[in-house]
Amino acid sequence: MTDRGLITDAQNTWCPGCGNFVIQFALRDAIQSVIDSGIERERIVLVTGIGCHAKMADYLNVNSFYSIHGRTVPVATAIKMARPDLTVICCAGDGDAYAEGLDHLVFAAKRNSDITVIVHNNRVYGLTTGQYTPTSPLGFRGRSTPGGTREEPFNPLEIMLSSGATYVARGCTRRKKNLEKVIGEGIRHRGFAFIDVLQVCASYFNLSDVYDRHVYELGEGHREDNFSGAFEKAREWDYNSESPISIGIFYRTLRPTLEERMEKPPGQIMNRPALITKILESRT
Amino acid sequence: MTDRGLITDAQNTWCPGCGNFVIQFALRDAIQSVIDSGIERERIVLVTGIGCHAKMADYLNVNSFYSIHGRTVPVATAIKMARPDLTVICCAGDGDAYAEGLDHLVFAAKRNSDITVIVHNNRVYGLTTGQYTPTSPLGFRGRSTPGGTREEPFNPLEIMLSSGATYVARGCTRRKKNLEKVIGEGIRHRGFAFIDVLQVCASYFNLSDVYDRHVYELGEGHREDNFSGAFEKAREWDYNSESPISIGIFYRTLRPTLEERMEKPPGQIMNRPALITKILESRT
Amino acid sequence: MDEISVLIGGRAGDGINSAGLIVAHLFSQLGYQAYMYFDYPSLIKGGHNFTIIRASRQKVGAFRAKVDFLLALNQDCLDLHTARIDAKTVVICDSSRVRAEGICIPIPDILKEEHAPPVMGNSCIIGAFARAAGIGWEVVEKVLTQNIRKGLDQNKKVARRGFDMARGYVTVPVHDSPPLPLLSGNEAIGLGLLHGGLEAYIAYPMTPTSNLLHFLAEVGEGGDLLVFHPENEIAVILMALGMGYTGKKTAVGTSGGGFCLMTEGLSLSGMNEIPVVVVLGQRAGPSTGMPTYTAQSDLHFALHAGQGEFPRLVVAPGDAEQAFFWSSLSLQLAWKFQVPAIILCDKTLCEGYYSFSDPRETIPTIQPQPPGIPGTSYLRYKVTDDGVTPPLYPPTKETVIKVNGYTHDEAGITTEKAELAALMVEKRVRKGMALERELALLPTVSRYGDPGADSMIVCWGSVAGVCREVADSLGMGVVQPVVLAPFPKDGVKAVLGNPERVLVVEENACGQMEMLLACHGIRASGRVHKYDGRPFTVEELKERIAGVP
Amino acid sequence: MDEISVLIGGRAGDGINSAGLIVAHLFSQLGYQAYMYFDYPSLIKGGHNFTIIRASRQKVGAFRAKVDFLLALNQDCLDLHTARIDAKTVVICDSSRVRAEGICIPIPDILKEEHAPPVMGNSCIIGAFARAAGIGWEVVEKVLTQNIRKGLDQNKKVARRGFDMARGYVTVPVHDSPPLPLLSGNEAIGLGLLHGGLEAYIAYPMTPTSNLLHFLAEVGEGGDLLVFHPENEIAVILMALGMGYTGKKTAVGTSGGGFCLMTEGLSLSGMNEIPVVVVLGQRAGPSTGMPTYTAQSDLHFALHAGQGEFPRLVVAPGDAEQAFFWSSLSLQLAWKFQVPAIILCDKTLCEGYYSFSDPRETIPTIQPQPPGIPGTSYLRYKVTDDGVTPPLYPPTKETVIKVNGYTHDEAGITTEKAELAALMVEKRVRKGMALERELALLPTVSRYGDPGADSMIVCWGSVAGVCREVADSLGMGVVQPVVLAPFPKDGVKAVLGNPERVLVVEENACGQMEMLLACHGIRASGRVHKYDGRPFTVEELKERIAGVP
Ligand SMILES: Cc1ncc(C[n+]2csc(CCOP(=O)(O)OP(=O)(O)O)c2C)c(N)n1
Ligand SMILES: Cc1ncc(C[n+]2csc(CCOP(=O)(O)OP(=O)(O)O)c2C)c(N)n1
Ligand code: SF4
Ligand code: SF4
Ligand SMILES: [Mg+2]
Ligand SMILES: [Mg+2]
Repeated sequence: MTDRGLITDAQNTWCPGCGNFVIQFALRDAIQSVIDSGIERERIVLVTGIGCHAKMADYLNVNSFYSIHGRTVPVATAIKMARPDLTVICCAGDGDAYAEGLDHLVFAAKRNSDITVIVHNNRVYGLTTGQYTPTSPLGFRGRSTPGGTREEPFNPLEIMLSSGATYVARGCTRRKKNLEKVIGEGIRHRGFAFIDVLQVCASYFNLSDVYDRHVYELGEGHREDNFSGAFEKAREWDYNSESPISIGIFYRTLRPTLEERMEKPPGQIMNRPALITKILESRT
Repeated sequence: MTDRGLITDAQNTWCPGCGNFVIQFALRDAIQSVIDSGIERERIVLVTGIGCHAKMADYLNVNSFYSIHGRTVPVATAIKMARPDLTVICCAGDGDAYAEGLDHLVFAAKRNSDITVIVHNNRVYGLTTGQYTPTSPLGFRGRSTPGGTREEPFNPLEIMLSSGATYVARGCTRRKKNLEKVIGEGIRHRGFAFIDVLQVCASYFNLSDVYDRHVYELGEGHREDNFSGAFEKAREWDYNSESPISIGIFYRTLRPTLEERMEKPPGQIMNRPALITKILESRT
Repeated sequence: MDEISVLIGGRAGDGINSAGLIVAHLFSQLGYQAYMYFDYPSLIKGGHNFTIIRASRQKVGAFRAKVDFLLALNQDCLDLHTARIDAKTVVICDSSRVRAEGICIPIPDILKEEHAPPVMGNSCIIGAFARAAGIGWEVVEKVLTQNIRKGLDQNKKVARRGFDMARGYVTVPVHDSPPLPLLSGNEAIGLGLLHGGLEAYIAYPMTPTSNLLHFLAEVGEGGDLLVFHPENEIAVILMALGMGYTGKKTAVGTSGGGFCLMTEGLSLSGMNEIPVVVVLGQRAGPSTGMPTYTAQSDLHFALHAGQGEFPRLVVAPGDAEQAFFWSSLSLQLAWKFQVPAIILCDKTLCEGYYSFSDPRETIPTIQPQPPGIPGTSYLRYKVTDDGVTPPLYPPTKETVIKVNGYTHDEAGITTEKAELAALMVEKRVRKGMALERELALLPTVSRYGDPGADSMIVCWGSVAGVCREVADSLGMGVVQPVVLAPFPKDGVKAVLGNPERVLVVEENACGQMEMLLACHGIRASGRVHKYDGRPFTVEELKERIAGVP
Repeated sequence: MDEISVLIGGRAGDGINSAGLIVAHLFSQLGYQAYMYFDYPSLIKGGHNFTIIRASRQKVGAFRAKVDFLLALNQDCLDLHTARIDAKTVVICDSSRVRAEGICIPIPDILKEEHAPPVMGNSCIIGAFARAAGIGWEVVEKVLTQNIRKGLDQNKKVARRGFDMARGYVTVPVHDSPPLPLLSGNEAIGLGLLHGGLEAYIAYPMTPTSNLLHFLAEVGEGGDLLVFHPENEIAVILMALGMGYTGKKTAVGTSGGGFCLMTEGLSLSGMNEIPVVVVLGQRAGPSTGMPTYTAQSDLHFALHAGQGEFPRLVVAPGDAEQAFFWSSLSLQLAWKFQVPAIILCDKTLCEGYYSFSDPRETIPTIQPQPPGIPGTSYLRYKVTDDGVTPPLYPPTKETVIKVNGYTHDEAGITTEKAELAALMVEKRVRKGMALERELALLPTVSRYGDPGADSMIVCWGSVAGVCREVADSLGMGVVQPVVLAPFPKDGVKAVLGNPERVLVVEENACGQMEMLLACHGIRASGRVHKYDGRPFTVEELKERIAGVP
């Protein structure tokens, strides 16, 4: 931990204009505010997948686990389970979390593991030079689909709501302030927090204009604790057609976290030699 | 293809009282009616995972691909993609399709691959002697969770609806007639058909009483083409608490299938030697 | 009568495994060492299950072709095992279901009279067996009391009825050695891991290691062991690495198919230097194969799984004591050198039961790596002489700890620089060498039989038990490398000497140990392979060895 | 001037790869054989990318330490490559960004005047290079016309401006050999697969085989090739087996991490006997490693991946012709023997470009397996003499076709019977032997250099190119086993003879080929390893070989 603050001196290799910069600063500021609220910096752990998004592990000067493609969530779940006193944040990609490793995301939501997953959803595989992902629109011409994809995107918010996520939000790299808020709230949320971030990929899928045109913030009227309302709101935009795109916190509720449920009643600890001896006796 | 009909002479090793028998006969009858409607038996392909459910591959006298644990769906999708003239049916387990291989299920729904997936949802790992699955209730004491699970089940219907499935149904092995209907309709459905079958496991999780008490058929009033209604209906029971459990077809709609979209315009075929020569020339 | 073999068989669901264990405990009480083989198909109810219990004054880890007692709960059991019966074999059976000569007990009638459920038929036949073998009722009573949780009194009653209906054929001599515990290989591994300091166990069920999960889950209910069964094996290994990142000593367990799914995580462990112990239970493959039958066909897969090159520890214990010993050491060594370790076992070992002589006093404590120095200049991958970096785990005050599966610099930041990449390759290579040096101090190669014999058997894993016995009777020697990576080449060569014949005995078709030996310049002159999922019997191996030119 | 080397470098996004290809095509037009190495880090924009194009009258598959021309689009390119410059090197650069002696062109000014976008700076510097190398304008024009899709006229204009501003330093002699096509290793593999009858290609993107996916996806748009990119590599291999079940000849492509996820499917292929070809592009590991840099460190993983034992074909081509040849044969052989095949390549081969001499006339057609006889008595796993069952695919009239990853009987129904299990193991073993017999008729081992030399190099994969060249200059011989499994032991021994020295040259740290040779009784006397992700240069390998005692 150099005292240089939250940004390391690793050379940044994102493309000029990449939305990842915005996520980086929003996340840094969110982490800073978590630190300011009294959580020591060494209690923060960042887990990343593989892809452009994942370079965050090199760039943020906090504990980090630079994992493999698609596998942020099981690592993060385990870290939290092993050490509930840590604050665990994942930076995942859309290829990473929605294609390669989707199942883990569903299970983290189901279990209400108290981690925060930020999906850098640029709707394309950046680092492998522009193939379609599960949130690319129908007909997207990427390098693996030169004639256009033959499938509609899915809506990650719907899937997360259906899976039991207790915090479901969307941000956009064209709206840094809102982004910082949804990330900060996500980190503070007790339970599984999911944040889909519509991230501009300057090189392979620059949707700046589309987002500028359609993105709007969920208003005061939106009730975060209403599942059906959240679900309906999530369905307003299908990641395919042009329509209004709301950002903000769609849903927030509380239920026991995995770590709370796993907690052992105190006083159970038995020393190992005695335990082994006891078991051997029981087998005699 | 012996002329012994649709049941092979392989020795059946399911436990007495197992719900798999009911699925077997319902599926056999559904297949028979498909055959009666003019589809040759050799056009039917059964793909199974690994688990008690999967023994169906040995027991039904049709083409079969006995796959590995969790991997019915990609095999089935590919078979259908390669030969759209085949009718492809998966028998999967709940451990199989909801834990080990959940992602494939979501993607088949997203793509609207024209296959039928029957999940033998006994809410337990049968063949590995009784561990919890993603649909076991909170607190289930299986052999890997002697103190009870620490997580709520998820609702596969919700997830499938959110993923884009165009046919979403539930059956129960305590209601064979209805089961045969939802399976038959599923097979006939053009697009991805998902059927969650509440299957009694006589040895590790016998919920016959619970199902007998709570299961009821969706009535005439239920509109299959209404997504919101279907979703709400799916949420009536959370696979955890005791409440009414509806069976039948929750949702049915049509959208282009993957195979339709992948179809090549005719006349594109080029012979290989000429193709290779052309490419070599273009690289000179 | 120095040894005795008992077979008990019936349908799945009849509790054959527990019945076998009770018989084994009877022998334990009489001062014998026991070994139990459990044979079952992959189904839940019906089919045919059987166990063979062999008791001897010597340590035993194999069974014979013939049995002295055959306890048949159904006709199948008699029909399927006629080859195991000879003139001396006493058959004890349920007269309502089996037609045989011997002790025929009307089990259903007895159960009915005692208002006992069908599963207690076991106890009845065991009672009859005890009497036939001249085992005193008080021994039966004691063993039942210790091993039966539900319905003890009723069980005792039906056992007594069986006991009373039989007559004595032989009298198994009683010895005054204290009874030893009976452990399955899985339990021995679990206890060894606990001894090594296990703090978390993550697994997705898969035969033959599911019972290790079940065992540790029970342990975890009562103590400070974290046990978790997640969605699949990919999650399993990644969770283990997450645990390891926080310093929790973690193991996972699986079989071949699940191990496939872990290989990417294994390679990550090699690169990010977070240790993990993988219990890999072999079974008959390829693919799903025969899930409940044994094989030794994943040796090279275990040695080479995962892309790229990184040091790893692979051990293949052959019995319960070795399983305990090397499970403890695997965990300790993996943690000391920050490498993945694989405990390569098989169905025979995992699900077999062994009389267990507590090896704890013989297990060396591996001096753990000293921790790193906290602070802003901590480097998670500091390059050191022996390649091992003093570790720290989050949260550590003022310290940022970065682990990374990309090629990285000392701080854990991604790099693509040629020199740095080479430096880090060499760091990992040196770590492997340090591990090798540490292993040189440990009993990595076991030997049995005549050390100076002309004819030597090389074997590995659970087959050691039968090889030991056969070698003794044929005047051969046995060399069993227990550590397979880093391969103790010098140790094997030293123990092997320069015999006329080197026979490699393996339960596979392709000769995987033979190939490993060849890599290290050790040539076999003959080989015995078996690949039908069933372990060698003593007689079979003897005959097969005799047939090798 | 028999050969010439050109380096062109700039930032990622500057189109360095395409620029290099244009230079290579210039040489092709002049009657040279070209080889191009492309070096880039794992990022999209910025950083430093460069290619080295080497042209020669001889077939060439390696580059030298020094270059004759250095085309620098930025200062980095000069600073990072000073070691490649010597007195004879001509530097050509963008004078606005680089301070150097040589030909300095004010590229931005020219682009501005021609209203051309920045990426056309390439064409400008290529024009200047052409002039400096004495390459006629008509050649430049022709190559630009053939290779540039967008903005050809503008490109020509800026190239001409560069051409006009430079002066001639040398004149590359023109030869009258007809120009050869330039293919990347990936393209050669793709075309070879198509030649072998490829009907479907499934892949999830992963360097260094992503471009094979992209290439075949383009091919698939225009023709009857099914190309699909699913959710992950597990789906990839299972989809391939689904395709194979219907008879579609299918291949998949990946690198180490993705291959890990395919290993369970690979083992299934071994058991259910549905063939699949896996293109496995090695890169620097372990784990994510250095994704865009090369390695030869997955040999044993490829040989042993997947639980259980089953025959497999593993080939490691060393250049574009071998890639084409063996990709075609891999597909044909995999289908004939119903086994999985692995084409083991590496980043150097996959993403390098080679002048390509169409090998089609030399590729034998493998006689396919005759189909089974349809009908109710068809057995998908009929046991035959050579272990291969005549296949059928659904839908086949009146025929039920059952494939199964469990141990199965001839009909494909699960079995746990000991005899049947052994029979099926033997069936698969015999299949492997039949494959071996077929391979004995094929050129499984390549040799170069002096066949009777005292000193022999053994190498594999892309390293063959540099070894060949170095051996020629040192009077050594080279043995390159192209087939690695079943290992052509006799072929290697025959070609190797009995030299004084056997040097194994590999781009890894642990000597994987050396270990494989040792398994087959072939001992190396020395070794040269490189493991920093960069291929050997000719000079480096020469020097390293000289240094081996
Ligand atoms: C198992 C595996 N498969 C494939 C890859 C190659 N790969 C690296 S990054 C990437 C895609 C990244 O896309 P995404 O997750 O959307 O991240 P982005 O680059 O867009 O931020 C892929 C396929 C890999 N590293 N590991
Ligand atoms: C990769 C892998 N992991 C684990 C197993 C072991 N296994 C076989 S069946 C099974 C569970 C089956 O449960 P489910 O899918 O619910 O099927 P059921 O037996 O209940 O029908 C498991 C875990 C396996 N065969 N492969
Ligand atoms: S490729 Fe796209 S996501 Fe990746 S760094 Fe460039 S702009 Fe960002
Ligand atoms: S264990 Fe359960 S699911 Fe399996 S066969 Fe028996 S009753 Fe059926
Ligand atoms: Mg992305
Ligand atoms: Mg189940």
